[in-house]
Amino acid sequence: MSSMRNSNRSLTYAQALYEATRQEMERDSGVFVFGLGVDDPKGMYGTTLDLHKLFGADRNFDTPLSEDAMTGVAIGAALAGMRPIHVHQRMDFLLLCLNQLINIAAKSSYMFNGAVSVPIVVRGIIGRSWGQGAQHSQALHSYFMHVPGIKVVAPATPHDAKGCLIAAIRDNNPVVFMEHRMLYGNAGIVPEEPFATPLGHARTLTAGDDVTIVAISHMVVEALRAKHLLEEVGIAAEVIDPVTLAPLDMDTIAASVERTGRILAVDNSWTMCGTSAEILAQLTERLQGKRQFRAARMGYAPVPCPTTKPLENLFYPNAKTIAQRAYSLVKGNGASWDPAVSEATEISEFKGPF
Amino acid sequence: MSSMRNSNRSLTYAQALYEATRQEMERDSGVFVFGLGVDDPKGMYGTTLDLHKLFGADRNFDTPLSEDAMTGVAIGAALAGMRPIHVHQRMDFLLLCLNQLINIAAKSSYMFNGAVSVPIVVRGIIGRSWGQGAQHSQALHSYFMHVPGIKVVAPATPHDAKGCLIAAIRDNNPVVFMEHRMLYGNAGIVPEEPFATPLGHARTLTAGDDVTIVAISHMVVEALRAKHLLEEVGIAAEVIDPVTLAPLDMDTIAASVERTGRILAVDNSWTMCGTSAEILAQLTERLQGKRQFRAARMGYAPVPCPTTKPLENLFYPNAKTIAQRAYSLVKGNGASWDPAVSEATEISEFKGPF
Amino acid sequence: MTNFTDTAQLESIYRSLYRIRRVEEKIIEVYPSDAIKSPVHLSIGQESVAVGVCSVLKPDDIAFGTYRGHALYLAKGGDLKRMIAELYGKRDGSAGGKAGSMHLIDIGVGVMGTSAIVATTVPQAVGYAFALKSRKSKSIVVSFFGEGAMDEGVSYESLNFAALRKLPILFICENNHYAIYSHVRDRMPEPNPCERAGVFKIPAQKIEHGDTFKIRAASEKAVDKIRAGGGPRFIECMTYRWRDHVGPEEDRRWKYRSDAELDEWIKRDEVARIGGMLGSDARRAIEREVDAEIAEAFAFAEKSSFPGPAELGTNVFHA
Amino acid sequence: MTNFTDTAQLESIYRSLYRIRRVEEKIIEVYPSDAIKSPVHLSIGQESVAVGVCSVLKPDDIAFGTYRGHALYLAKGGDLKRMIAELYGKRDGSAGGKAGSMHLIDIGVGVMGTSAIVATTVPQAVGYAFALKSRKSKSIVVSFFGEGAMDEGVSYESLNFAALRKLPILFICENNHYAIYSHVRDRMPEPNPCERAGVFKIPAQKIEHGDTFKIRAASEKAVDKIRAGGGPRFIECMTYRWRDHVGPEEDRRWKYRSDAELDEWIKRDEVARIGGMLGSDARRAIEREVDAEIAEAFAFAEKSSFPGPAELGTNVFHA
Ligand SMILES: Cc1ncc(C[n+]2csc(CCOP(=O)(O)OP(=O)(O)O)c2C)c(N)n1
Ligand SMILES: Cc1ncc(C[n+]2csc(CCOP(=O)(O)OP(=O)(O)O)c2C)c(N)n1
Ligand SMILES: [Mg+2]
Ligand SMILES: [Mg+2]
Repeated sequence: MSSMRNSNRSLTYAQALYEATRQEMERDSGVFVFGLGVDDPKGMYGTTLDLHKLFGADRNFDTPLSEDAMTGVAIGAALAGMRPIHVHQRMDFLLLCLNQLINIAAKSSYMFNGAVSVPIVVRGIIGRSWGQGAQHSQALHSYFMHVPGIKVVAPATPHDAKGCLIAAIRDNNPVVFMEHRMLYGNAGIVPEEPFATPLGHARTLTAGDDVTIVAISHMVVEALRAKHLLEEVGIAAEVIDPVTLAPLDMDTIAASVERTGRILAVDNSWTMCGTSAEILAQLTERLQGKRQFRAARMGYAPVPCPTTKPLENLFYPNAKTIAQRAYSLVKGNGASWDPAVSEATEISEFKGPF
Repeated sequence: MSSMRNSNRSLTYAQALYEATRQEMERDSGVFVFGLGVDDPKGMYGTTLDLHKLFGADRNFDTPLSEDAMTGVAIGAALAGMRPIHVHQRMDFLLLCLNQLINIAAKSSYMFNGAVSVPIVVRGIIGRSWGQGAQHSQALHSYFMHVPGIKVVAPATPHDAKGCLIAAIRDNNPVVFMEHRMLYGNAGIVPEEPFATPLGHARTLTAGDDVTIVAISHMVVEALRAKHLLEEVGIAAEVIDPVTLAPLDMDTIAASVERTGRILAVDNSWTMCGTSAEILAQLTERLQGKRQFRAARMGYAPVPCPTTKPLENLFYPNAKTIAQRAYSLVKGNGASWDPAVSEATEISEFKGPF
Repeated sequence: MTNFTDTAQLESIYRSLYRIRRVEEKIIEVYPSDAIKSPVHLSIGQESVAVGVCSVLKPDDIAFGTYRGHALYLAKGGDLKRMIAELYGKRDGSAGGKAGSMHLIDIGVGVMGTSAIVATTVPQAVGYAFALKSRKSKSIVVSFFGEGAMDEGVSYESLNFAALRKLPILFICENNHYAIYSHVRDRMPEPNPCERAGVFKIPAQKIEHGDTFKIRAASEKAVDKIRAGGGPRFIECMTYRWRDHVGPEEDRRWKYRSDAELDEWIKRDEVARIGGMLGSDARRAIEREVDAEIAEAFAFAEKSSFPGPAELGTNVFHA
Repeated sequence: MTNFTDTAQLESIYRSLYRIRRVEEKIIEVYPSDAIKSPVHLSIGQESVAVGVCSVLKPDDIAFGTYRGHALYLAKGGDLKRMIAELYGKRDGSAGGKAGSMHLIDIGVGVMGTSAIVATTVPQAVGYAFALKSRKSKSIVVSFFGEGAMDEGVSYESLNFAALRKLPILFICENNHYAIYSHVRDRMPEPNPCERAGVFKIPAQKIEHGDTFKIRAASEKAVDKIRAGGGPRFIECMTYRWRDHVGPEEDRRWKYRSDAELDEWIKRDEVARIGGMLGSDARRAIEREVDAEIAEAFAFAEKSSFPGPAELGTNVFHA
């Protein structure tokens, strides 16, 4: 490989996932990719495109529609020392995999007292828009966070997409890797050489003293937009992306809230028993007697996801509603403000047909 | 039926479940029970014993080991106007049912805008002790709480076992009914006539001004024991049983904590993204600027459940550890105390072989 | 062709085929306007399966299907206006705009809500059949699913239980050879859905070439046996999807299947074939009527309003 | 009997059968003391399946099994001392006391961890076989499961995938007629696991009466074919559990099966039959050795200590 590398090279999130996968497949012959459609002409939004042409049909292959067994197959191959990456076009399909993931993958290392490890990566893509609706838009990270023995990563940037996927592949434990299709087109600087981003570290994306906004997956993008809106009214928001959800880097979040005295936790799922609940609970435990703080959570509206656009718009938090909620946290709960903001382009420009 | 009823009649938790089921089957010919072993000579710990002899083989029947399809069968029968009760000997097996429960049952009413309802009851029994271990001791209530469209009930007393099961059967929505095998032998006064306990109301079991202990399922019993221990050192604990977890009666809990200024949430599962997280998060949201409070959570140790008794003892909260945690909440976090207490008899006397 | 001579029935079948085809074509026409923001899985090329089977069902028989559900919804008698309004995300849609193309429902005519998760409605159909049998109803259930659903374990569990309990259900496997871009022979060591159903002692039959009359005849026989208490039956209908898996486009450019294969199936077009059996006046009368109905339905959908914010929170629970 | 004449092999088979039987009997003896606080699913009556199959396996072949795993663990060469210590919940157990009877493991001899959730190890075994094939290994995988696992959809998905990919795996269905108290004929319209495997084009064979030699012969043939790259094979071994589903007791009082059925199977006792084929000296020598080994293992387990509090948190994750 050339040593002349462009250190400012830009990749999309999808390209970063592809590159991470390809490089790890080059590095380790035990790494393989499988799942419905990974070797089809669309190659899972390009993230697995033609990998079988580079690495052979045994290392990037389509499967029958058998999510439960295929998860077991991944576990079995991992027990034999391989490093499978099992890809799901929608995270909702993981509901078919939970017996194997929760009853087996998460428990094997402990249950067999370290005699085995289960280094699998389960990629789940969150759907949104164009009428994905109730069954194609769910994010299940809190299910995996609830149970010990499984890691959860939800990168929001191309850089983290690459670094975290490499880290997940190299990790000796089951890792659920959560992607969001509205992030796929976003571009950013990504080093060409392989690198592993250590799991378990939050990123403070912007510094600010007025309010801490912790956002997850696609909500990171919306929170950053909200941060700019808030600037206009003189509010400095510290936006934190936990990146890894299990283990969750609460030290970074708690230190920020201790300073700002305000937390807005914005999840890309429902709030009830979700990640935002965990964040508030841990802050309450950690800061009691130390620092009072104001707190709010945002997430999916407490309904199944509707398909029609006007209702779907109300279902998700967005830059405007996040900014408004942060505003009222800072100014007092009565305070309201109506920033002018248009819909995020990755959403407004998304034209289906799926 | 006779009008001469013994108003002080005592039933065990298991008997109460049986009576509720039998009475509802008498009332409504659409109610039926099915699941692995429900019609076998042990009749699911007696809770379904010989119901087929009373109501026919179509209303209390064994099934193949096909949890996924059988959940779909329950939903289909419910769509046709029946009221199935699907019984699972261990809640862990529900991991096979989540595609149907989360993607279909929880969403149908909304997704079809009220055109259909899915009145199913899914009974899940939590295992514990005698080496049940990692795969036979899980409680999955937070999974169902996370997702809108499904109710969750976890009665702790024979009275609530009966009243809530009847309410669950009559409810027009999917209800996950969580039982704990360590509660089955507990006896209490249960009215003979059928009665439905409205879902969504917490019970304040003991009044106290020093600390609020919210406990779930079997932990209610341990919390009540802890309350007595705490009395010895002059601490008055208010023990609250939410009974219904979705919808969760936060008004009752928040009112109590507003008074006591202290919350100890004790779950019968892991704390991360669990019910105890939700309770702390909601208290933080509701009481901010109103009342400062001290908070702590307890639940399963953050590991899969080990089988050997010495480690299993450390895995679960118990009367002593709950009392100790409440003590340190009240006295300040450094404070410690070592109450003399023996293991709960329902645990110490439990002799397997399963 | 079969000895199918009753003109009224022939006309009714043609009307149903033509109506589905034209609805899909109208969707294709409208789609670029972005008025339909819903993933449409078109039935073009596969109309004969739903039409053949539903032509022998009674209104109170029950059908469960999939996200590729336009043909079934229409063939079973679903309300066209409400369907189009649903695709438009409008308040007058069959689910008030909350569901879109993948989740059509019209319980008044026995179309139960379809699902976007493969194979999920198969056990539900079995459960509904269990209820019908328990209640000694004369109705039956038909479960429609793609051959992809035969990859999912839940289908075997469902077939087993239906057979064990001798339930009044007809399984219709719409074998269009592909699950998205994956050919059935890449998913099964031998593509043999009938044989697979057979191990549960469910009589199974395969109908080649999407032949409407053969599908109808096989269904008629199966439905009679089922209604007489004979337990489940299984029919595999070979068929073909002309358009892309999802969306309005052709998909030759993706090269996952050969043009020759597609063209052979297009040549078999049942809409054209059966249309050709009618007198041209009769045919034109049907087409005119149907075209007018469709135009009206799209106009209705256009005019219907979007649901308002208050509707976001309704019907999460049933009272 | 088959033409099984090699005395050393006969002795080795008897040793294995007798050893399993005596371990289980010793567990029954000790159980009332509550030293074993673990749900034991005894293999008494079913020894011949694990013994027959494992007698043709190589040490680096891999076996996946179930919570009813004592026979498999021992037949495949699992460490007896660590097994008993595991049942006692002790630190020297095969899983340090964290797992108990339902989750035995000894990867050194190819016994992969067993599971308490029915059918879960079936796809894992397939995945392991996929890895072996990818790596061009000469080893094979054997997947043991009860006939109850054939009710679960995941088993069909697993068979399908194994066949599709021609994986080096032998499926052993231990058909003891019951899943807990539920007879297989109440769960399948026809109890035909072999036919079910057959639709995936997996050669399948049924062995009646728990005959050790026939199981061995069938396994030998199957394993040869598998090793030669012939893809998966399936053997259904009819067998019978003498004791209760779980726990040390007899279960006649529950009346879910007839005494006559049980007694007929007890009469077929393979341990006694094969023991009877040996000279009495040879037999007694084996039994003495085995008895001594078992006594030692239980003493070892008694003496081993319980894990300490620090072990609660170890091995949740792998470094
Ligand atoms: C359980 C599940 N897995 C995967 C998908 C993604 N998916 C949507 S449609 C489809 C193809 C299904 O093929 P088939 O059942 O043959 O129906 P067809 O589209 O051909 O009508 C797949 C894999 C899904 N929706 N549900
Ligand atoms: C998925 C699942 N469903 C139900 C159970 C409860 N259960 C434990 S053992 C058993 C019977 C299994 O029968 P079989 O597979 O024939 O094995 P056997 O016990 O006869 O050896 C059942 C139903 C379980 N452990 N896992
Ligand atoms: Mg198809
Ligand atoms: Mg069995």
